[in-house]
Parts: sequence; C-alpha cells; structure tokens
Amino acid sequence: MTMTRREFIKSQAVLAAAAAAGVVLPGGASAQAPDPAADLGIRWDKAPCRFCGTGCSVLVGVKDGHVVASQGDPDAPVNRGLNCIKGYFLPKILYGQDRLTQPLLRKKDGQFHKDGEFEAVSWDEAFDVMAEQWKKSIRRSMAENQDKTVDEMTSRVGMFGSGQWTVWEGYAASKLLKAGLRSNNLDPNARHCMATAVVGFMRAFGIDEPMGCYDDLEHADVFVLWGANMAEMHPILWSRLTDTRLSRPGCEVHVLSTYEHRCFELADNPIVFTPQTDLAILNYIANYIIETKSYDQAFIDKHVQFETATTDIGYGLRPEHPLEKRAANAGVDKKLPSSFEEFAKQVAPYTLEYTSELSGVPQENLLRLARAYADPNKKVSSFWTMGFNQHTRGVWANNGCYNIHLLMGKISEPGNSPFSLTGQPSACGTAREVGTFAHRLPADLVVTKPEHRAFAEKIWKLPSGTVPGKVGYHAVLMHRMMKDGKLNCYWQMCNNNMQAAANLNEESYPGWRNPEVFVTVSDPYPTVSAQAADLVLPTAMWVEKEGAYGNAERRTQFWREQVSGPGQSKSDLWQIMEFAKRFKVEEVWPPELIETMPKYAGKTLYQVLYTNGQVDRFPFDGKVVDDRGNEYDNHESKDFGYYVQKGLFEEYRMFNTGPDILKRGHEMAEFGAYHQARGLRWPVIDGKETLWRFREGYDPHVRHYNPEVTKGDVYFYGNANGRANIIFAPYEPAAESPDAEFDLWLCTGRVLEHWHSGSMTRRVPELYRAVPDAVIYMSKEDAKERRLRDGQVAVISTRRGEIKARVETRGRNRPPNGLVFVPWFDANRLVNKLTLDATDPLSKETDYKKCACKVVRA
Amino acid sequence: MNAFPGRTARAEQGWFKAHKWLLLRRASQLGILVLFLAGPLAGIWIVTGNLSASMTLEVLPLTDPLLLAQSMLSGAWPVMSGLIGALIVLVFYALVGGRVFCAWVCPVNLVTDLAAWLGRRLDIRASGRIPRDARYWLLGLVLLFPLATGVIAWEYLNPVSIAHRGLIFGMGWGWTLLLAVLLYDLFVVRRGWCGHLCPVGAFYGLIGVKPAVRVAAAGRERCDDCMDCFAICPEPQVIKPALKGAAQGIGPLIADMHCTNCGRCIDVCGKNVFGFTLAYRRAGLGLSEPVGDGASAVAATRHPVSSQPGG
Amino acid sequence: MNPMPEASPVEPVDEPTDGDILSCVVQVKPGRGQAVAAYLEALPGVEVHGGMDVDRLVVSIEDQAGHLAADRLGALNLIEGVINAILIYHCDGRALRADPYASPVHANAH
Amino acid sequence: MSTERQKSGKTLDRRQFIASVMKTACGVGLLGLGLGLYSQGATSLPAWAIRPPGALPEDDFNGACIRCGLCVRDCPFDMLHLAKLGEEVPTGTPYFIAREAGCEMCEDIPCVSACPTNALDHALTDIREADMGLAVLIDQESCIAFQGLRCEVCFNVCPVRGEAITLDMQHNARSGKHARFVPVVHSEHCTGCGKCEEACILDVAAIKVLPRHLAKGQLGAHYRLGWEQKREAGGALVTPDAEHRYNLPEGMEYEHGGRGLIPEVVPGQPASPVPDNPLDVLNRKGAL
Repeated sequence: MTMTRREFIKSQAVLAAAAAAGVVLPGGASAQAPDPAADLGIRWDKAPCRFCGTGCSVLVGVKDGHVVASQGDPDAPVNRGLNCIKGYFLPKILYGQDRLTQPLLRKKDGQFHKDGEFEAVSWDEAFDVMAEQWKKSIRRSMAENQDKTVDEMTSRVGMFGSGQWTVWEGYAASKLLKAGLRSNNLDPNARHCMATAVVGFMRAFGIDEPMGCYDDLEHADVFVLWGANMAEMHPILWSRLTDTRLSRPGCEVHVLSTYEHRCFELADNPIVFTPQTDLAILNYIANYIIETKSYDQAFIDKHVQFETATTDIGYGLRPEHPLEKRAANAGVDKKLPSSFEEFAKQVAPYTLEYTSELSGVPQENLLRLARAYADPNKKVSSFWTMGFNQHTRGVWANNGCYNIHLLMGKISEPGNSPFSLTGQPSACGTAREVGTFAHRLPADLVVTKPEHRAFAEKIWKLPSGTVPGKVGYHAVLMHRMMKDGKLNCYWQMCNNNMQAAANLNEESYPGWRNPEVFVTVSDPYPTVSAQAADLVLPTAMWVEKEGAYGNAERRTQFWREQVSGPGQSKSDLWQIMEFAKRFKVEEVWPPELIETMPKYAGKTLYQVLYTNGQVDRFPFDGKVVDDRGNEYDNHESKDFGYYVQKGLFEEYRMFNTGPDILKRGHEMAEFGAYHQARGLRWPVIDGKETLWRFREGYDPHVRHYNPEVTKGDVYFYGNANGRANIIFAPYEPAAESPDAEFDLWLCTGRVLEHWHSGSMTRRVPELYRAVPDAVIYMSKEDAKERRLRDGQVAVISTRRGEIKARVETRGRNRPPNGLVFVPWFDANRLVNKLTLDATDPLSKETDYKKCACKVVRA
Repeated sequence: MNAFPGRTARAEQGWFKAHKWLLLRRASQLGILVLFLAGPLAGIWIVTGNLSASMTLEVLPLTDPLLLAQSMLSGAWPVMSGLIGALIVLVFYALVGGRVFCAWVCPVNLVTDLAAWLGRRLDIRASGRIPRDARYWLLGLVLLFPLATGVIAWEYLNPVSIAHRGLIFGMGWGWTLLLAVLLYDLFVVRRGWCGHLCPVGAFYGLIGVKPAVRVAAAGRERCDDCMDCFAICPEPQVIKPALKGAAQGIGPLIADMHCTNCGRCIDVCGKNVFGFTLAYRRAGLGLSEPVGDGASAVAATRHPVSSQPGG
Repeated sequence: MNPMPEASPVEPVDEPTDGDILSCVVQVKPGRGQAVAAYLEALPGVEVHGGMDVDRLVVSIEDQAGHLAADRLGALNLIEGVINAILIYHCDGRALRADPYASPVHANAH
Repeated sequence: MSTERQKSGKTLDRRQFIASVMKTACGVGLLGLGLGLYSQGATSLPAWAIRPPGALPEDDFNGACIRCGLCVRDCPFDMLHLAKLGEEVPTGTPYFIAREAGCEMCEDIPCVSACPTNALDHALTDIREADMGLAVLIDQESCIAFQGLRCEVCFNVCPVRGEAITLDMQHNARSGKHARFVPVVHSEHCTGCGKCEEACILDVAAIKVLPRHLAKGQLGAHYRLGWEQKREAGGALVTPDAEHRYNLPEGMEYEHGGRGLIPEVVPGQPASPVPDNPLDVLNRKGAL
C-alpha cells in the first residue's frame, strides 16, 4: 500500500503514542512499528544491582560490547523501575580508568620477592608461582596433620571470600578449599556483616535466614529500626517504608541509633541511646510486656521454649588480652533451659527508670516504644543491620528482638516480622546459603557434624573423611594467624579486607606483609588490599560474567554475561577452577585417603571436583541464548567446555532440594527458572515461592513437619520440637569505652553515595564530587570544645592508630555529644587503623560501632 | 646616524653611569611585580591583591586613592583598612613626588618606555599633537562617572589596573589594551598615553605638587646643549625652565609637577648637569622654591647659587 | 493576482495538506474510555486510534484552518472525564510542506 | 605694563587656549560617551556568574568594587575568580561559578573581611544571612529524585540542610508502593552558595543558582496563606467555631476539623479510610 509522506508521518506519530501508552493498536498499523530499542542497537537484559542487599533489578543496555546504559527494571517487584544514586551509575563502575587488565606479581630481578615491585606476568606464571607457594604450605600442613584425626587437622592455606561473590563462585571455592585442599580456612567478608544474624537465627529457630519478606513493608503498622540507617543503606526499602508511613493511618516509625542519621527525618519516636545499652532496652521491653501481661500466652505455650545464655563471654580478642583473661566463660555459647517465670525474673531488673538512666533515653520515648510492641492489634516489623550485628553482644541483641516478637506472637505473618536486613547483595545467597563460612557446608550443614560431612562427601563423590571436621579460621583469626605465621597462603576475592578489617596497624598489615605469608588478591581495581598483596589477579566484575545473587528477602536473582572483561581479566569462578588444575590429588591428600577411591589417583583437583559427572553434566554450545533470541558469551563455559554455572548450581541444589536431604527448608527452583523470572524467594516448592516461613498456608514445610498443625498456625520446624527459643541475656559493657584520655565513642559505617571501600563508587566522577572524602561527623559543642571549626582538618586517634580528616558539624549525621561517626569508604583515610578488633565471641563478628577515640586540631 | 640619547654619557662615563637610574627604576617596577606574584606563583604570600588595593604581610593596607575616590563617589563608604591604605599612599607620594608612581611603580610605563625606545630606535616620528591637559579632563570625567551613573566605568578600560591585575590574576584580552597604548605611543602621539591622556598620572601629579624629592639642573652652566635630556624625557617641557631659566632667574629646580622623577635626564647627561635633591638639603643650599610654578612661571628675582651636582 | 481567500474559520477544510500533525496519549477516568473517545472523534481534525478499553486513548490531531492542533491538545484537558493529555509526537507542517509531492513512501520501505 | 606684542600674544594665547580647551573637552566628551555606553553593557552580570557573599546589589557593587582581588586571595578554597577583560562579567570584579565550585560558607567569612571598600558589605557577620542568589530546581524532568530515585545529593551537601532545602516525601503514584523524596528549596534560608549545583550528579545540573530577582515570584500584597498565618500567629485569627453536633446513625461519628464522617470502626480494618493529614490525601492519586 502506498502512503503519502504525510500519512507515513502520521502513522509514526500514532505508533509513538501507542508505544508510550503501552496500547496495542488494532489493524496493521502497528505491524511495521520499529521497536524503539532495536533501532538504537542496544540490547537490554536484566541483572540485580551490584551493590546492597536490597536486590533492586536493573536492565543493562549493551551496544558493541560496551555497557552504554542502564534503567531501573520497571517490572521488578522490589524496586519497580527505581534505583538509588549508586544504581543510577551502574554503567560507569565497569570503566574506571585504572582497571586492572593483567596479573601483577611482586618481583625483584625476575623472581618473586616479597618486597619486589609489581610487574605484569601471564596467568600461567601467576598461577605457577602461587601454586608453588600453596603446595609448600600444604606440604607443611600435611606433615603436621600426620597423626591427627579428621576432627583435629588444621591447614596453613586459606581463602577470604565475599558476600559479593556469585552463588556458584562461593560453591566452587567451598569445594576447592574444604574438599580439594582439605582446609576449612574459608571465610567470607559476610563474617563482618551477617555472621551475628546467622548465629542469632540458629540459636532461636535452628535455621538461617529471615522468616518475613519485603511485603512486610506494606503491611506493618509500626516500624522499629534498631541500628539500621535504612534511608542510606537500603534506600529503596526506605522509600517503601516511607510510603506506608505516609499512607497508612496510625502508622508509627521508631528509630533507635547511637547518633541521629537520615532516618530520623521520618522518626515519630526518635531514640538516641548510649552505645551497647540497646541490650538493656530490649530487656526492658520484654519486662514491660510481661508486667502488663500483654504477651500472647497461647502462642508461648504452643510455640516457644525458654533458655538463658551463658554470660561474661569475653570479647573475642587474643587469648592473652587482659579482657579475655578476665572473662569467666570466654567464647562459651552454651544455653541452659529456663522457664517463663525464670525469664520474667531475669528481665525484672530492667525497669523503665534503670533503663532510661543507663541508656540516656527519656522515659516517655522508651514507654512509647514498649507500648507499640505490646499493643496486640498493632502489627510490628523490626528492622536491623550493622547496629545489632557489628556488636560485641550482637547475637544477644538479635535474640533480644526475637524474644519480644515471640512473647507477642508477632512473627511469620504479613506486617509482623523481626527482619534482619542484609548488607551485601549476596551475603544470603552465597555466604550463608552456600555456606562459605569456616564452620559451614551448604544448606545450613556444619563441618563439625560427621553425618553432615558424610552427606557432602556423598554428593561430591569424594572418599569419606576428606572434609576436615575442625572449624577453620574466621576472618579476624585469619589476620592474627598470618601475623603469627600459622596461615601462610591467603587468597582474597571480591572484597577489600585490608581496608575493611579492624585494627589495621596491629593485625591486618603486619599479617599481610609477614614474609612467611603469600597473599593473592583478585579484584577489578587496584585497591588498598592490592597494594598490600603479593599477587594481584585482574577480575571480571558484575555483568562481565554470568552470576547469581541472593538478596535479603531470600530472592535469588540470575543474570547473564553481557560484556566481556577488559584485557586478560577473568571471573573469580574461572580463577578458582583454573587454579584447581595446578594440584594433583597426591599433593594434597594423604595416600590412605586416595586408596579408598583409587579412580582419583593421578587426577587433578579440577578433574575430581569439577568434572565429576555432575558439574560437567550440561553441554555448552558456545553461546547462551535468551527467549528473545539475543546471544550472550560465557567465558568460563567456553574455556572449560561445559555449561559450568548450570552444572555447579544443579549440584548445589542436591544439598537443598531432593528427597533425602538432611535439612529441609532451603529448596530452590531449577537453573532455567531463574533466568525467566526477576528472582524467586525460596523455599521454592513445585515452582511456588514462599513469602512467610513457619506459617501454615504460606510455608508447605509446616504441614510436612507437623501434619496436624491447625490452619494458619506456626511451627518452627528449624528446631526438633517445633518451638522457637526465647533466650535471656543481660546487659554487658562494651569492650572499650571512652575514658579520660580517649573521651569520645567512635562509630564507623557507610554513606548513601559510596559502596563499602569506595573502590567502585569513588571511580565514578559524579559520586566522587558529591562525597569526595571521609569526614568526622561531630556535634557542634564537641567541636567547639576542641576549638575545631566546621571544615577544619582534625586528627582522630585511638590506642591503635590515627588519621586526619575534616570536621563536619552541619552534615547528614548529627552525633550526640560524646560520639563521632567516620565513614570507611575513603582509601586515603583508613578509619580501620583506629577500630578495635573485638568481636562477638559467639559469631566472631567485629564490633565496628564502638571504640574509644579522641579528636584534636591538626 | 641613529645617535641615541645618552651615547655621549655612555662613552665618557661608562655604561653603568648612563643607565643607573633606569636600572633602579626597572628594579623597582619589576620588584613590586615580583612581590605581588610571589604569592600566586611560589606560594610565598608577602603582598596580596594588586595595585588597586593590597595587603602586605596582613598588616599594611595600601589602596589606590583615585580608585577609592571613585568608589566613595559612587556612594560606597570605605572600610577603615581601605581608608588607611589610601592615606598612606597619599602621604608617601606627596613626599616622594606624585608621578613617582608613573616612573617607579606603574606597569604601563614599561610599555610606554618601550614605545618611546622603539620610536627612537626605528626613528618613527609620532607627529600627532594633542594638548597635554587632556588628562585632567579625563580625570574629571573619571571622577564624574561614579557620581553620575554609580558605576566605576573607568575601570573597564583603565590599562594601569587591567595590566597589573592581568599579570597577577590573568590577562584575558587585557593585552590588547596594552598593545593599543604601545601603538598609540609609537605611531600617533609621542608619549601619547603617559604624557597626555592618563588620568591616573594626572591624579598622582596633583598629589605630588610639593614633593620633597626633586631633580635639579644644578650644573646647568656645564650644559653643552647636546639635547640628550630633551630626547629622553617623557615630559620634555619641564626641563626648559630649569635648564635654561638661569637668565630669567628661574632656579635650577625642575618644579613642574609633571616630572616623574624618573632620573633618565641624570643618566644621559654627559656633563652631570642634573641630580636629585632632597628638600632639607635644598633649604640648606638656599635653593628657595620658585614662587609660582607650573607652565606659565613668572620670573622671580633670586640670586643664582652655585651648587654641586645632586645626590 | 489576489491572494487565495482565507478559508472561513467555520467549515473545516478536508484533508489539509500543510497543517501540523501531533499525536498524544489522553488519560481518562476509569471506565470513561469509550464515552470520551466518542466525544473526541466528533471534534474536527481529531482521530482516536485505540486504547479505549484501558482508559488511555491514542489520539492524533491535525491542524484545521482556524484550529491549531496544539490549541486542540490544550482543549482536551478541559473535557469532562479527561485527566490529562500528554503530547507524544509533533511534526511541523512546514517540514511536510517542504516536499509535499515527494514520492509516496511504501509501507515497508526500510 | 606688558608690551603690545606680549598683550597680543596673550590674547592670541587666550583664544588659542580656549580653542584647545574646547577641542580637548569635546574629544574627552566623545571618549566618555563611548566609555559610558560600554560600561552600561558591561555591567549586566550573566546569571551563571555569582558574586561573593555580602556583595552589594549589582550596580552598587560595580560602583564600590575597586577590583583589587583581595577577596580572591583570602578565599581559603580558591573558588573566586577576577573577571578578565573580554569575559562577560564586568572586568576585574570577583565572581564564582557554582557548577565549578560553590562557596564553602566559611563561618568567619574571610572574603568580606578582606574587602577594603565595603563592596562586600562588612555588615554581613552571619554567613547564613548571605544572599548570593537563590537555588532553583529548574529541570524537574531530568532530576532523578523527582522520578522517585533515591538521590538527594543536593540535600546532603547543603551547608544549611534542613532549612534552605528540605525533602518533601510524596507517594509515588507510578510505582504504587514507594515514596518520592523531592528536594524543595526555601528562599528565606537559601544563601545561593551553589554547593547543590556543584554536586548535582546529572551531566547538566538540574538545580541552579539564579539571581534572586530572576528566581523569585511575589505573592499579591492583597492575599495571605491562611495556614501560614495561623502558624505564625500561633492560633486562629478568628475565634474558632463552637462545638458542632450532628444527627448521625448509630455507630457513626463525625470529626469536625479532622476526618469528617467516621464509620464505626470495623475490627481489623484501619479506623478510617481517610488519613488524618489532609495533605496525604491530596498528594495521592487514590483511586483515580
């Protein structure tokens, strides 16, 4: 049909309007509508955001092998097309000008030397030198383990993983370390962020991960934030919480923190308490609930049991530290059975007056908070992140919050939810579910239990007794062992622990630069860790590899490899599997172990672990194709000859899905389903997601474990008797409080504009301009007292180190007198030179939120 | 033939004697510039600001009185430091001689001297004639502008402040103004700018009506009419009465306020006719002030005095 | 040669060859799609192409002698039942007039 | 007395003198006219050039400032420039460009204390009272905070945050369950320092500092905003009504000043369909 130019223009106009309105036009008019995206030559595909645990989904636009644009994914249920300022700049984080493109090794006149200068080397030379160092250490370990049982063996090699690893990278690393090299020294940086939450869940419910989901944001009447600056750390969730607060009548927001931050703008009940006294506030609320008899007696009788924690458990410091010696039960995590009356007596001393006086919080604020929890027809959702987790009594704090929710029976239902928010994009998906902790195996299994090890060895087709039984070195211990020369090979992947670990001057830096230690760092950018390493491996990041993240609401999201990494950079997965080719079984397993499975004799770890008929089960025909016909690369599968990611994921699923698994409740859908959906919230049982766990009707496992459960009732199947534990724990003081000389509390944390150590976000010019350097947030009086003016450079120091930074009294964070806050994103102002490496002795998670410091004019 | 003034002095008394005051002047001009530039270039902050107003070692304020006058005329009451700075400058030039600013401080002088030198070297006759008093009209106009329009309009084109500020804070198109002054001096009117138009020079001249420091043609009897001093002097009309006024009883002192005390006549005169004299020394020598001075000096009876060459 | 008399503003000239063309999306109060569409169709130079069932009408407007398309777009907002009308695409009549007799463009030319 | 020749010379001198004076006068007059016209053009300050804190109104400023550059030198953050000849800003006068570097709002205001001529008014002692201009969020389409993204960089960097700029939290109608954090500038507190424009993360800043006369509108003198007046007065200007009573069916209540008709509270359901803050309803599309 011929059209005049005018008609053609008119049809274009109509089609454009139709496209904008999302309307399908009748008749052929829309037939030749050019797809607006196609003609621009951009290929769009989905991916979860690279940054926080919220798990927003974005569409990444790729043209000519380059990420040219991104947009919030309008169909994603978490963020519906929105992003925060970091998400807005995702396309720019791949292209910092100093991106690493080839392996770099410290060398002096051609040979590796601990104090040599970095020189470019090939991948082969890099792995050869690394393998040589690792084999030397493994030989020493095998000699030391000569006459030790599998429960006592230790290792001199270790790996520091990340909650930003993809699911299969964590899984492959766990297999290489625990099964291949028989070392449990594998810990993720999630140790710094979620370990406390994990131990809190295991002690209370016997199973990890929150029982609620983000929909609680739309159903709760009361929000209580415990040490969670959601406005900056989970921006899109804060946006949803704000919307509920604005639109739901009678909705209240209570914000508890040691300093005033952005969430206080919406706080109906702002509470600034003295550090560490949150423990007392939790016990006071429990006390109030019991005194006013507003607890749910029926719920308690059917679903709860009472316990009391061992107290005076020290601060996870070195054994010879005075605080550690003074502790009666250092590191003891035993729980003794107790009763409701016992619990009532234990919380009785935490009266309103005592708590108000101890915490410095006015009585009416505490009363209003307690009343909100105790009001039976108000649905309460509590949210917390590092304020509770990075805390020398963090596990007690987590359990304290569960106690309150369990007393009121406000749990596992829309709006009633104690919600432990996750910091990293895949601390849940990779670190916790895949179990890349020093004490863990996939799907909540632990290395200390023989039957768990046997189950893993069966799935991994390994001789029994391969996986060691002794818990490996956790994050803080790794640095101490490196300083003492007991850990001689350390491979850090996908994080920046030199800048992130506490007490840099006394533990991290001496450990890394100890001549007896060989440190490898895999990172896309030359970070502070790379500067302190011996071998730096260029790494493909985010959409330069096929990946999977698990966010804070148990939603696993997949993405495809959309662009290839620059130069010779390879994904962490590729590096782990390639490195496994360097080890023959004889070099890492004792002869008697090999005899039990002779077929493995002479084989490399790569063959044993990654071509065992399960990981290499799925063929790979050179490309990945999506349902719209777009083709994607997959550099790992191309190099190894089979669909690596699918193989690893399906083998991992044998741990949490399938008939004879040990721990139910973590079931996942098959690999393909995740490429079709914006993530599925596990447990996924015959294709259906679970929103609220332990509640009949929402969670099929409840009916499975307790067939005669009444309709809509809960059953905490994580514990054998289906009951959750209310565990009493008293208030105990912080490891290091301000005194005459160091007269201020030092709290560290993050800001909205930067992610963790800033290695990606500070390379985005606009974000750097928005927040260039770390500053010392101080109150006006404290600044005036020390003759400091706004913007003036001051020296902030503790017993362990000092840095210089400008003072900010007019900024976003307004600390009370006696406390300063310093963010840790600045590579030039390493605030972790100041922090104390005290940890929660139960979870071994460092307390970055409290130590004593002083601030003086520069 | 291009005999240049001072050639004989150079031949007889050596190069240095023929350029002594010139070198001192250049040293002073460039020295002041270096003091200002030490801050931005080398980070050594001795003097901040520029010739319009400056602060030395955060203690001594100096302000250009003409500019401050314009600012006050536009209705802005100055700050104490600005006022003190202006008073200091006024007193200084009243003592040292108003137009000493032109010879010893002003950056544009380098340009006009260059023009004059090129004129002499390349033998370019700038034959234009405009009355030398035009600068007083311009001065009147410059002061009238802020009064009438409330805006210091003169500062948009004032080469003196634009040159100095350009050197310190960035020239922009300022160099075109200096080029214009150079070409104007070279081709249109000899010593066109400083001698005829510059209101800043006129203003400083008015300040230094009775300076303590003066040039005197003490040894005028030794003058052999070689005319070198007339050739070199930016304001030649000031020399004639002092040098040739003996007959009419006019003292050897160059009393005209237009003299910039540049000292070039001292340099180029082979016969050491000229020399600087200080007020108290003059009193001692009995060199009384000529009764009225200025262009139409009326003869005043005074006995001729023999005097030694100036200091 | 006297200029061509200006078409009287009342009766619209059919199939104008030189006016502007614009297309817009008209948001309508829920359930009022059909009624408003009918009303719009009646207006001179206005055509509704679809979206009646989803209360978002795809409308094209062409210049009429005396009624500029842009004014018409503004007027849409005042019609009862319309929430607002958003301009999507606007082609200037002059560009069209540049070569009105260009060779007809075949539908699937590209 | 004087000789004839002399006398005639004098008269000649006088005519010659008057002629030359007249010539000079009109020559200089012409020059003055040219200069006046040029200065008129040159005194118009472009919108992007902002005067330092404490600057007098523009035409007074051009009269008072003697272009000495002391303020430029004393600025600890080196963000002031002196206009060079040929730039659009009047030659020699100090200005800064917000997008390049905003004024850091020093509490001791060093630039004002350095100014010798009150061009930067020494009466300014509290930097928060400075009026260099007014920030205006001009381009709401490209500002991503308006679209619902969580940016708020301008709010975070503002030295007078919470007063000069606040965040208006509104329901995000498109997404249905998020809130928009919309930056709102308050002209009585904004000093025009330009930090927001400097930090704006867009390629071209959506928030710009404009001269106040360009940015501000003016409410008619005949009209007041009722709720503002009530707030300022601390109470109703007119005595409030006596208590209202209504004929209502059983179980219904009517809240005069608040939620209006309140159907009996259905257990489990929120007490009333309408939020108590009228603005909450107005800011939402509701069922539309």
